[in-house]
Amino acid sequence: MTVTTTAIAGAEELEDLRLSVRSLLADKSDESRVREVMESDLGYDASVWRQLADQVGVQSLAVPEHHGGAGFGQVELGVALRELGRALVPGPFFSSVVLGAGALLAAQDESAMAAHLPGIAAGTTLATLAVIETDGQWRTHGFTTRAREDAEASWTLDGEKSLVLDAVGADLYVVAADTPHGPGLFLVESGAAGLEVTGLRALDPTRRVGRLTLTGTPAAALGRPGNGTAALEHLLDRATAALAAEQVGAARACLEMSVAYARQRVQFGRPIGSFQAVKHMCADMFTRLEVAEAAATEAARAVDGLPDAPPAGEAAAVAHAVCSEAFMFIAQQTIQVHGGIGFTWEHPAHLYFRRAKVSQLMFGGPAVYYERLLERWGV
Amino acid sequence: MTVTTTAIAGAEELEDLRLSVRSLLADKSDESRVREVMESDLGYDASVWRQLADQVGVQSLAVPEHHGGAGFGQVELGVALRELGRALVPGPFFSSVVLGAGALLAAQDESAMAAHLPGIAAGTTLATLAVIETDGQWRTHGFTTRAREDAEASWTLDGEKSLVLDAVGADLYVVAADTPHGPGLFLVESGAAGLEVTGLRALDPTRRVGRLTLTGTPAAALGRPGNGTAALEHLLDRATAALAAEQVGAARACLEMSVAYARQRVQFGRPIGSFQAVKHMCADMFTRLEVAEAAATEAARAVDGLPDAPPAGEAAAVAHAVCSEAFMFIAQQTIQVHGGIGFTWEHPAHLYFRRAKVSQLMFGGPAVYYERLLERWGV
Amino acid sequence: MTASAPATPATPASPTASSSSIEAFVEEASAFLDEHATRRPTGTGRVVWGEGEDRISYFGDEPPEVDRAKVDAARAWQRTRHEHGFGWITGPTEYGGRALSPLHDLVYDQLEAGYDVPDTGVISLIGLGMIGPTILAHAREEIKQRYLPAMFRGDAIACQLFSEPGAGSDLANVATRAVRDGEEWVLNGQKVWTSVAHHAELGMAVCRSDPSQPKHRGITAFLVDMSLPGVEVRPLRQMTGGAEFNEVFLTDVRVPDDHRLGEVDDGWRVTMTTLMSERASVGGEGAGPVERAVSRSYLTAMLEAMGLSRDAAARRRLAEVLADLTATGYLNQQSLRTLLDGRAPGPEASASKLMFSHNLAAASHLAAEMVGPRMIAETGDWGTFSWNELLLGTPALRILGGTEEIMKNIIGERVLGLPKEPGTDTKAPFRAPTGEQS
Amino acid sequence: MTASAPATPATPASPTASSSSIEAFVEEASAFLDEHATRRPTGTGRVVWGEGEDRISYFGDEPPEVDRAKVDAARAWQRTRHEHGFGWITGPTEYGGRALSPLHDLVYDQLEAGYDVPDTGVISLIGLGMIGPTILAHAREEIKQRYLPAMFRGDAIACQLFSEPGAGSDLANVATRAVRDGEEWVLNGQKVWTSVAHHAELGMAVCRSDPSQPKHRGITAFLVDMSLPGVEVRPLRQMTGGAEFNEVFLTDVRVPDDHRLGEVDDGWRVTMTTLMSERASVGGEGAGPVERAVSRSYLTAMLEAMGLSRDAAARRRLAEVLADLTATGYLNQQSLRTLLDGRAPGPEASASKLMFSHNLAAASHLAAEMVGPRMIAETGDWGTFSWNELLLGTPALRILGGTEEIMKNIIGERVLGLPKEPGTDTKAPFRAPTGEQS
Repeated sequence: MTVTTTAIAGAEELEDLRLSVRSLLADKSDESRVREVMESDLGYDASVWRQLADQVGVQSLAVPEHHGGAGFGQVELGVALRELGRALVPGPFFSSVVLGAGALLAAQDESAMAAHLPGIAAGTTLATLAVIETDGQWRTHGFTTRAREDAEASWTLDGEKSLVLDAVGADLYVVAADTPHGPGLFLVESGAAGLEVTGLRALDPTRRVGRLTLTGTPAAALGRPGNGTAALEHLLDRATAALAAEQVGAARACLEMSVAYARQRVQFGRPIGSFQAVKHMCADMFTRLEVAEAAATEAARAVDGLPDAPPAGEAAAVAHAVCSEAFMFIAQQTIQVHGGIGFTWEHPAHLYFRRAKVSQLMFGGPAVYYERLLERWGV
Repeated sequence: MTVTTTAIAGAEELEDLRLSVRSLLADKSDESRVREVMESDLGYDASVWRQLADQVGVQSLAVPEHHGGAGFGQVELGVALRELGRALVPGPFFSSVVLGAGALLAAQDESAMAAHLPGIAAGTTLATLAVIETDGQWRTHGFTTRAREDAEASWTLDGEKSLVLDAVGADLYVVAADTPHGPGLFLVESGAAGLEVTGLRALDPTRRVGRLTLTGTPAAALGRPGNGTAALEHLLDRATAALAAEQVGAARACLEMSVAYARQRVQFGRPIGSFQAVKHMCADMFTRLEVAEAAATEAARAVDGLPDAPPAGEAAAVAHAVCSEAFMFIAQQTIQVHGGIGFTWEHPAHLYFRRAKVSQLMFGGPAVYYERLLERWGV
Repeated sequence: MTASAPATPATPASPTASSSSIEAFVEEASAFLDEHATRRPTGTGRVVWGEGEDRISYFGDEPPEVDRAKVDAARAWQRTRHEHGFGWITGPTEYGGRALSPLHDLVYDQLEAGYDVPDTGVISLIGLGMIGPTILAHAREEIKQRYLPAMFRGDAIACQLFSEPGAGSDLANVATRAVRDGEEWVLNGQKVWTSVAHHAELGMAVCRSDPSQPKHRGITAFLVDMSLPGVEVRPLRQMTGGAEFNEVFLTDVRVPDDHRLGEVDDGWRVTMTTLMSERASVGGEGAGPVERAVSRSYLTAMLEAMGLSRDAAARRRLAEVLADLTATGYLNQQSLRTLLDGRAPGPEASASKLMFSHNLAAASHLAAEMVGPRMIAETGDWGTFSWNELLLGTPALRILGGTEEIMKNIIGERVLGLPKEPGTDTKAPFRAPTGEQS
Repeated sequence: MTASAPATPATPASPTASSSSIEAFVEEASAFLDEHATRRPTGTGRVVWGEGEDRISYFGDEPPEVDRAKVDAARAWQRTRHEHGFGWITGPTEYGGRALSPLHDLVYDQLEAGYDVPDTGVISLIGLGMIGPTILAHAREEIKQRYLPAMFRGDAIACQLFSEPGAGSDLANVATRAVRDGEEWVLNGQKVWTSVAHHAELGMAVCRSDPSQPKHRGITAFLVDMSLPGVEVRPLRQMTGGAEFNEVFLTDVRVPDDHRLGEVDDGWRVTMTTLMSERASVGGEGAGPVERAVSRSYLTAMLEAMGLSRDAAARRRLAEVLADLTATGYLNQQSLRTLLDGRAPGPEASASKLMFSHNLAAASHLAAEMVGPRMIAETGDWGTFSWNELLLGTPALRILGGTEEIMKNIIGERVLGLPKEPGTDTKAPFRAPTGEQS
C-alpha cells in the first residue's frame, strides 16, 4: 500500500493495509524467525523493522503529516497492530510508535514533536515511556523520581524507573517525574549523563523490559511541567486502545490455531473438534473474541473522534478491560484445546499466554483497569 | 430411630436417623404435598411437624438433655437438615430449631433455656430470631431497635425488624436491640403489647418471612444486656453450619434430579447425558457438591468441637461461602440440564433455585460472608 | 460526565446505498411519526433512584386484562402504520407492502425508536418477522392474499407451533401427526412453548406426515386457523409465576390442503427458513423495563442507593458487569452499522445472543448481592425485591429460542467449521417417540 | 487467631482397625524416623514475607545437576527405608516387603510427613505406586524377583511409556509396534510425556501387537530395560522453560518375551490396572514450594505486603480463593480419614483433582493481579516475578495425567452413571495412525 495523505482510510484501504502488513510478516517474521530473534541480543529483527517502516510505513501511520507521518489515526494503527499482535512480532512498535510518539502528542509540545516525531515515524528514532517505579505500580502522579530546575532553567532527574518497555536500545526516554509544579514529563536522550539502562528477565520474550537509573541526569521538559497527569491520562486512552487492537489480533491467532487443530487432531476415531467439550470451548472463545473485537474497534473510533463513536475515555477503558480478559481467557483455552502439545516450549501457545498476561498487567492490571473504567464514567 | 442419650452418634446411628427422616418425608411430604402446603394459610404441614417431633425427634436433636433434648450436636442435626433441605420441607425448622434454640444457647441464659428449650425441643414452642432491620443489612451491632429498662428493671422494645423467618405464627421472638450497655438479645412473646407481626411476600414460598413492629413492647433480657454481639457471632457459626447442611441436602437433590433426567431424556436419538455438554455440566455440579459437602461436614464437626476439627469460626465461614455458591450454581445448572421443562412452574427446579438464592442472601450475602471469612482468620 | 445509558442512534448513520431515496423516505416517515406519535424525551436513560415503575421483568407476567390491553394497543398501532404505508415496508405491493429495501425497514425502525409508540413485538417478532416471510416463500397465492394483508394490518397475529415435549433442542423430532384425508389433513398432537398463541389467529404447525422416512424428512408444515375445532390453547406457567407461553393441543384438527406450506414431506426445509430469521432477531436491545434496569445508569444509581459507592469489592463487580454490557452494546451497534451500510451481517449475532443472557444473569446476581437480604421478600423498598422477576427470568434466556448448548454447536459448526458429532439418528426411519419421554 | 496453614494431622486419627498392631507399628516407625531423620518444626506453615526460598514452581525446572542430586538423595532415603523395613510396607515378604495392610502404609506416610526427609516422588509416584503393583499382578515369577526388590530398594526407577503423539486422551490409540521374533519382541515407535524417563532404569511400554484387532485389543505391555540398545530419551521442554518430561524413541528395541506383562494382546487390561492407581495418587497435598505459596499464610502475607489489606476488592477475591482452597483441604482430610478408618474412598478423589488445578490456577492469577506490573519482569523483589513459574505451570495441570475433559467424562460416566457417547472406533480394526496426525 502506498500511504496516502487522506486522514481517514476507507474500508478498502484498511484491507490493503492489513494485507500488506500480513504478507510482509508472513514472509519475514514467521514463527521460527520470531523465536530466533527473541533470543538474540537485539531482541528483534532490525530488517523487519526497517521494511515495515519503508515498505508499509507502519511506524508513521498515526503521526501527523506535518511531523513526517501519514496523518492517519488509531483506526489505521489498530489494523497494523492487530497483525503485529497476531504474529507476536518482537520489536519496539508498542514502545516507540504507541507510547513514545503518543506521549509526545499527548504533551502537545510542538518543538519536541517537531524534533522527534519525524524520526519515530521513519523508524530511525526509538522512543519509549518510563512511568512505573520500584513499587511496580502504574500511576499518573506521586512519582518518587524528582525533576529539579537549575538557575539556567535546565532540568535534571533523579530516581529509578522500572518495567520500561524496550528500555535497552531506545534513543529517547519520556520520563514521568514530580516537579515543584506537579507531575511532569521529561525527555532524556540515550547516553545522557547519569543514565543507566539495564535489561530485566521478562515473562514475554517477545516484549523486552528494562530499568532506568537516573542520577542528576539532564532532561528536557516535555510540555509544561505540571501537565504530567493530564498528558498521561490522555496517553493512556490511546495506548490502551492500541493495546486492545494488538490483543484481539493475537487472540484471533489463538482461536484460529485452536480451531485448525481441533479439526485435524483425531482422538477416539473423531476429530476432537466434533466433541462438544472442545467445540463449545471454541465457541466460548469465539464469543469473547467477538465482543473484544467490537470493543477494540470502538475504542479506536472513539480515540479518532468519529461522530457516532462513544467518548474516548469510556471506549478505551472498556476495551482495555474486555480485551485483556478475553485474550487471557483465549490464550489459556488455546493450551487446553491443544492438550499436551500445547504445553510444550516448541508450540507457540505459551508465547501467546505470556503476551496475554503481560498485556493484562502492563498498565496496572485488573484492579486498576476496572476501577479506571468507573472513574471514566464519573462513578 | 429411637433417640439415644449418648452425645455423639455413630455412623450407623447417623444412617438410621437419615433413613428415618427420609422415609417419613417421602411418605408425608412429597413434592405435591409441599406445593399444597406452601400455598396454604399456615404455610406448612402441622402434622408433618408433629410427626418429625414425635417419631424422630428432629426438633430436639441438638437441644441439651437437661433441657428436654436429645443432647446431640451439629453433626446429627446436619443429617436431619440435609433431608429437610432435600425435600424442601416448609416449616419453622430453621427458624425455631436452629435460630431460636441456637440464640437461647448462644446467650447462655440458664433460666431462659429452662423455660423455652423444652418446648422448642418438643416442637410445641415455635421460636424465631429478629435481627435485620429496615435497611435490610445483616449486622451484629448498631441496631436502631432500642431496649429501655424502667425502674423495675423490666425492658420494653421500640423498633422494626424485617425479614424475620416464620414471623407469623411464632410463639417466641429473640429480638436484637441496642441498650445503653451495648447490643443485647431480648425475648418477646407473641401477643405482647405493641407487637405487630406482618407476613411479607417471599421469594421462596417454602420459607416464609415477616416483619415485626415493636412499640413499647415488653421484653425479657436474654443473657446480659450488652452480650448481643458475642451471642450473635456465636450463633452465626451454628446457624451457617446448619444452613450449609440444608444447602448440600437440597443441592444433592438437584444433582440427582439432573442426572436422572439426563439419562432418560432423549434428543437427537441419544440420552442427553451422553452429550459432553450435559455430561460435563453434571460433572461440574458433582465437583462443586463434593467440596460443599466436605465443607458442611467439617463445619458441623468443628461446631461440635471434635478433636481433629478446624476452629468453628473458620469452618462455619468456609462452609457458608462454599455451600452458598455451590447450591446457587447447582440450582441454576439444574434448570439448564432440564431445558424448557426445567423452566416451568410445575417442575421443582425453580423451588430449589429460589431456596438457593434465599439461602445465599439471608445472612447478608456474598459481600458479607467472604469478608466474614477473612475476619474469622484475623485477616 | 453525566450518567446516561449507552446511546442508541436515533437517526440512521450515513446510509450510503441509494441515499437520495432514503432521504425522502426519512422525511416521509418522520412526518408520519410526528403526526401520530410523541417524540421520546432525550436522556430518558437517566435513572433517579426510587422514581418510575418498579418492575424488572423479562417476561410479561402481567394480569390478563393488562396483557390484553397491550395487545389491543399493538394491533391499533400496527393498523395505523399499515394505513400510512409503514406496515410492511419490504413487502410486495400486491399484499399491501411498500416494496422497499431492508435498509428502508431498518431506517424506519431506527426512526420509530425515537418515539413513544406501543410495543408491537407480539405481532412482529414471530408473525411478521418469521411467519410472514415463510408464507410469502412457501404458501399458495390465495393463501398469501388471504392472510398476509391481515397480518400486516394487525388483524391476524401468528404463532409458531414447533416445539413439543419430545422435540426441544431436537426440533426435527416432532411427533404431531398429519394424516391426509382427501383435500384435508387431520392433525393430532401437542405443541409446547408457544408464545403469543393465546392471542393468535394463526399458527404455523410442523407435523410428521410420514414416520417411515428419516426424521428430517417426512415432515410437513401447515398454516392453522387457531379458531378451528380441536385447537386448544392452555397457558403454561413458567418459573417466574406468570404464563408467557402456552401448550397447544391439536385434536383431530382438520386443515385444508391449500393451507400447506411447501411440499408434502418437505416441511423441515420450510421450518429452517422460518428459524433463520429468528436467530437474528433475538438478542436485540429495546427500551423495556429490563433494558432500563440492566444499564449503567440504573446500576450505578443502585450502587449509591445501597451505600456501596466506596466499596471496592462492589465497584469491581459492577465494573465487570458494565464492561461486558457496554462492549456487547458496541457489538450490536456495529452490527447495525454494517446493516445500515448495506453489508451482510456477520456471525456476531450468535455471540451477541450468548452475551445477552450472560449479561442479564450477571446483572441480576450482582443486583441481588447489592440488595442483600431484602431480596428474599417484598419489604416495599423500591428497586430491591423487584429484581426477583429478572433473576427468575434469566435461566429461560439460556434455553428458549435454542439452548446455549445448541447455540454453541451452531457457532462451532457453522461459524468455525468444526465437524458435527457423528449422527446416530439422521438416517434411520423416524419412529414417533413413545410415552416414556417427558 | 494466628495465621497458620490448615493443619495436616501429623499423627493418624483414631485408627480403629487392628489398632493394637498399628500401635506397635507406629512406635517402631517413630523410632526409625527419630533415628534417621529430623522432625519438622511445627508451625512451618507461617510465612514471613521476604524470607525463605523465592521459587513457586510446580515443575522441577532446575539445572540438571540439582535435579540429579535430588534423585540421588531420594534413592538413598528409599534404601534407608528399605533396610529398616519401611521400603515396601504392603509388599509380599518374598520380594522384600513387610506384608502389612494399606492402613499401615498410610500411617507411615502420615508419620513421615512430620519429618524432614528427601522427596521420593521420583521413585514412588510412578515406579512403586503404579508399576510395582502391575509387575506384581502381571509379570512372571523370575521378573518379579529380579526387579521388585531393586525398585523398592531405590536402585531401579521405573517410568511409564504410555502416551504417544497420536495417543493422548485416547490412550488406546497407541501405534508403537511390538513384533514377535522368536523369544523376543521388537519394539518400534515414539513415546511422549514420560516423566522420570531420564532417570529411569525401567520402563513399562504399551505397544500395538496386532493392528488387525479393534484398538482396545491387540495391545501388549512390556517391561523395558531402559539401557537396551535402541532406547533413546530426549528431554521435552515444556512451556515453563524447563524439561520435566521426555520423549522416548524406541528403535528396534529387542525385549525378551519373559518381560511381557500379562498375556499377548491383553495389554489394555494391564494398562488399566496401572492407571487406576494413578487417578487416586494425583492431586494430593505436599509441603513443596507450591503448597507453601498457595496457602492462607502466604497469600494473606502477600495481601499485606502489596498494601492491599484494606482493599475490599482484593480481599473479596482472596476470600474466594481461600474458601475453595480450605474446603478442598477439608475434602482431602476427609478422604484420608475415610482411609484411616479402613473404609474405601469415594469418588471425591476426582473432584479433588479438578479442584486442585482450579485452585492453583485461581491462586496464580490472583497473585499476578496483586503483584501487578512487577509480574512482567524480574525486578528482584521477593514474591513477585517468582509467581510466573506457577502461572506458567498451571495450564499443564488441566492436561497431564488425563485432561479435565477426560476427568469429567469419567465422573459423568463412572460416578454419575451417565451414558457414554456412542462409540465410533471401538469395534473397527485398529489402523496405525498415519503421519498427518500431530
